[in-house]
Amino acid sequence: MTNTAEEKKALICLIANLLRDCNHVAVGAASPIPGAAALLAKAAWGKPRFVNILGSVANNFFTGGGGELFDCAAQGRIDAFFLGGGQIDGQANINLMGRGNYPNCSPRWPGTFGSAYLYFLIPKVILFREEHSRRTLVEKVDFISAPGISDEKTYRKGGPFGLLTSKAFFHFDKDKKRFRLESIHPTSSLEDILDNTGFSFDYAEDTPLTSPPDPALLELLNRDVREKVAEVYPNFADTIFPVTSHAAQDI
Amino acid sequence: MTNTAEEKKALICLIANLLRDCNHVAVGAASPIPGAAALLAKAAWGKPRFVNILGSVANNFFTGGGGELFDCAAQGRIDAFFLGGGQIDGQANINLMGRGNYPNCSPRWPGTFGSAYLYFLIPKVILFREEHSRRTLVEKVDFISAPGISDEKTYRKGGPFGLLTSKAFFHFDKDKKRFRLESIHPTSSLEDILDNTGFSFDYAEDTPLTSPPDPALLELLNRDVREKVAEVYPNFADTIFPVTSHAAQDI
Amino acid sequence: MPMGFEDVSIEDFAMAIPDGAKVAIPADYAGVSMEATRALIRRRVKNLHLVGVPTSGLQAELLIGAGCVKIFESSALTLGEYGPAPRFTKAVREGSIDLIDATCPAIHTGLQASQKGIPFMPLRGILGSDVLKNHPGWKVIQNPFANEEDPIVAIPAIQPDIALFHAPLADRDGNVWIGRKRELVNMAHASKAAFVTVDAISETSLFETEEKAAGVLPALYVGKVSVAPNGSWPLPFWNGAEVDDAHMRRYMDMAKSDEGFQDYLNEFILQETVPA
Amino acid sequence: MPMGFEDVSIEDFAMAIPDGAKVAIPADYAGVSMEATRALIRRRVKNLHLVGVPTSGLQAELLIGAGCVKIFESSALTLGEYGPAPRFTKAVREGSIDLIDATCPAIHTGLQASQKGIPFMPLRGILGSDVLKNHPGWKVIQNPFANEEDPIVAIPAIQPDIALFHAPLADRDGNVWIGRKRELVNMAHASKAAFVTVDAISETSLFETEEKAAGVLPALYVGKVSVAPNGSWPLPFWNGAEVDDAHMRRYMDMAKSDEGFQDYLNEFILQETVPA
Repeated sequence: MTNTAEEKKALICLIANLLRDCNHVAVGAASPIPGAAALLAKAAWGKPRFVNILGSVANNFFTGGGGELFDCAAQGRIDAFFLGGGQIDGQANINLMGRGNYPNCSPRWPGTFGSAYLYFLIPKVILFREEHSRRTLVEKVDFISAPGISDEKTYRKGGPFGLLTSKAFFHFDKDKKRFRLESIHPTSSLEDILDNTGFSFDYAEDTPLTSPPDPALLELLNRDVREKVAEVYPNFADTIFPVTSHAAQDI
Repeated sequence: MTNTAEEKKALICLIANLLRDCNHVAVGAASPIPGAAALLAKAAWGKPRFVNILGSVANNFFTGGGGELFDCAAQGRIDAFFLGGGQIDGQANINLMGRGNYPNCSPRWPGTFGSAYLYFLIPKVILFREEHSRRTLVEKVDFISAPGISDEKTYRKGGPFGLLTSKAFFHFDKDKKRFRLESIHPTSSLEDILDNTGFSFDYAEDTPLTSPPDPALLELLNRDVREKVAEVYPNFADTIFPVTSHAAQDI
Repeated sequence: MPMGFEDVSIEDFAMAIPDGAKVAIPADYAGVSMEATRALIRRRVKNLHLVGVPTSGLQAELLIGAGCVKIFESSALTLGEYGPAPRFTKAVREGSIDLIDATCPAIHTGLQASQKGIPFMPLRGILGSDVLKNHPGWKVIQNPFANEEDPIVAIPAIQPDIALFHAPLADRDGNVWIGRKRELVNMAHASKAAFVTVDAISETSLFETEEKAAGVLPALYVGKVSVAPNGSWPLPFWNGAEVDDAHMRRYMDMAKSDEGFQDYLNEFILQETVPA
Repeated sequence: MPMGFEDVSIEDFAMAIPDGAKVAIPADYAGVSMEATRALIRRRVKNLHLVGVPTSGLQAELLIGAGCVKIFESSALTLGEYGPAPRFTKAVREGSIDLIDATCPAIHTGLQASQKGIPFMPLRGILGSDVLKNHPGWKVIQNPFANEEDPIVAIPAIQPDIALFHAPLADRDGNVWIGRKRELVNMAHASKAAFVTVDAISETSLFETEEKAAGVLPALYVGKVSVAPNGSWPLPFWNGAEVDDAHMRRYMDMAKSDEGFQDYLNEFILQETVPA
């Protein structure tokens, strides 16, 4: 469990680094790792300047109703967002609808949410799916909730930046329309990744390991950002921050 | 001046009667006679149930910004509205833009406001223009801010109900696409109206006089509604309600 | 009550929502009227066309499970961290409800088109999604202002009969305070009438201050109001309760089987059991 | 100032509005920044494209009179009961400004299209109006959802560079309170940035209560804030001052002639005379 907590913190630090060039990052209320990363980046570098936790009351600054997120994305005012998927394929298509033949999917997942739209309009969409298996990372999704790529004539300002899993980080190459393995997390290996990825992707034999989190950043997360994370994602905070006498004092 | 005040009150009572079948009437902040009429009708009959004075803070219940009036009209939620015009012609076209050749009108009037839209969507649009002359009531307007009639294929849920001036009330006959003289105010005559109207219209030689206001309604206006009118249209209220010791006591 | 606006019992409120009605319901974060949902199930409403704005959760799950729904139109049905919605999952697998699967902004856009009284509104994105391929209403048109090929999706207006939600307050004129949950305003404007359960009645006008007025849905749009304190239970409410976690877990456990779901209905809805 | 948001002087504020900018300005009832208007005239801004949302009044009149405006796009320019706007009337007669005459809902709609990031939005009405005949941007299209002939006007998006207005409050994070003047929110969302003069700075966050939050324009949309107490003078303000009737009458009197208008500029604007 401690190990898992450390892994999650490493993911948070990795994502935080991806958000340094952003002004405004929106994250879902059910996305604690990206949310914690955005809060950490803001605390570390003042960038992103705006972090909006959707579905939250206290940490959501939208005042225009549920549609404001989508308008805001279309205005070019959201720089990064996170999408997941029950299935993700090698062309970065994502499926949030379900397995099997639509409409009688089995299992049926919740549905497409805003993905069919946001994927087109937010420049840096980070696909995030902890489970890295041939079940989730497939050759071709059963249902395209949102396509990873579009033809020339399609108005598209955004799209997939990369794919982060519990095993690795892939960069999406928009020209080649393929993922390229960027780095391998210390708990995994190239062989493990090849075994557990259902789509083909580019890689170098000497793909580097994912850099361990910068100690200063980790310290900032553990010290200053933990409370903010706990405010937004209390259950998640319990799992990654062991309760110490120091923390108890804070409460 | 007293006479004019009585005439204005008669117009208010006449309009109030036209609004009895309405649920929601919107009026401009600069339209005191229609506004007073709507307030009077609401006080007398509880209909219209909703009176919205645009541009006012205290007497405007819209909370969706300046666009709500137009959305509300398109939803079919506004039953009556008032439009004026620097020129009005026999097909109920109205001109709020200016005389002469657009764009270099001389004089230029303020502009079309929402007329080009509301005239199509509000069932009972009452044209109200106190000045009854060949200058204002013309054969053909120089500029059609909003057309009185439309062809079959045009989506149109509303349009002109009638035209009220300081001399008469005309009903607009949508089938004949012409005005018909409905009643003549006591201060005018058929000859006066024919002399001062620039467009041709249908009329009977024995067109009745406009009924004098119902004494009870007038009493209600003078007694109960005067304060409401004064709240919304203070300057106007001063001109039609002479300051009496009774009124002074109220203040 | 200057306008003669009276709040009604929850049973009368539910009776006024006819079988076959097209009912817009908000996402869990915006204030779900679970009290009205239970009353609808008790009155055995049939053939509802639910529009989840832009998603739904336990409300649609219960109505679907209880056989009240013919069409479910939304971008998702999610119970969040509690996992897959068992009755919805079963209904989809068996094809016992008609699905109109959309994407969140298209639901908002369809309602906005209705709100503006226009037949459709264009929307970016969506092209190449299987949601577009399967949607019965959307069309791809050419952007009339582009010189080059520029396909764009046209979303037809969605006009619900009723916008149904829970809010903190109504006043005696029938005005409702919705704070900054402006999707409720859009829903109400787009619908023929808003049906609102409220935690409480304000004896003073909600227009008394401009601060309060900024978050008001005017009475003009409001059809019925029923007082239902904590009416979003067991769901959370943005201006009040937390989610009833124990109850949600109990639901997930009971709703695994048809019998268990029937027991849930009997125990918590048909018996009119009220929250502790 | 947790976000490092600083209010600026009115002169710096005006300097940040470049020549040729497309500037959205509200109608008199929604909060006009007359203080910024005077600063713009002092800095001798040129070639503005004003968008009156949906109309304008003294603000456009002064800017037009002072030679700051190339294009005036709106549904009306009105000084209300004070009568015809003298400088506007003259400019129209002489053809010294370009007019884009619209109708109120079309201005709102064009801004909403920009707000939604779509190229256009359809709108009912307008067909047969000479406004349509003369508008350079609007097109009539066939409603793609109708089987019969159903022409409808397509209004292209209006994207201003700047939304300029006056509001009661900003906080230290750069959030602005606009109450229920939601056209200001639409203007700001539709524009690249909102430039706002405020009566005062709130030392507490405007998000502190949900009541206040309901009327907030978030800092994300706000470019610059300048503190200008009573900044709508001599116009009225929905959250404060009445119109300065004597001053308006004086303006009408002075602006009858070119010389009188120049005197007005000298006395009340170029000399930086402040309201009493």
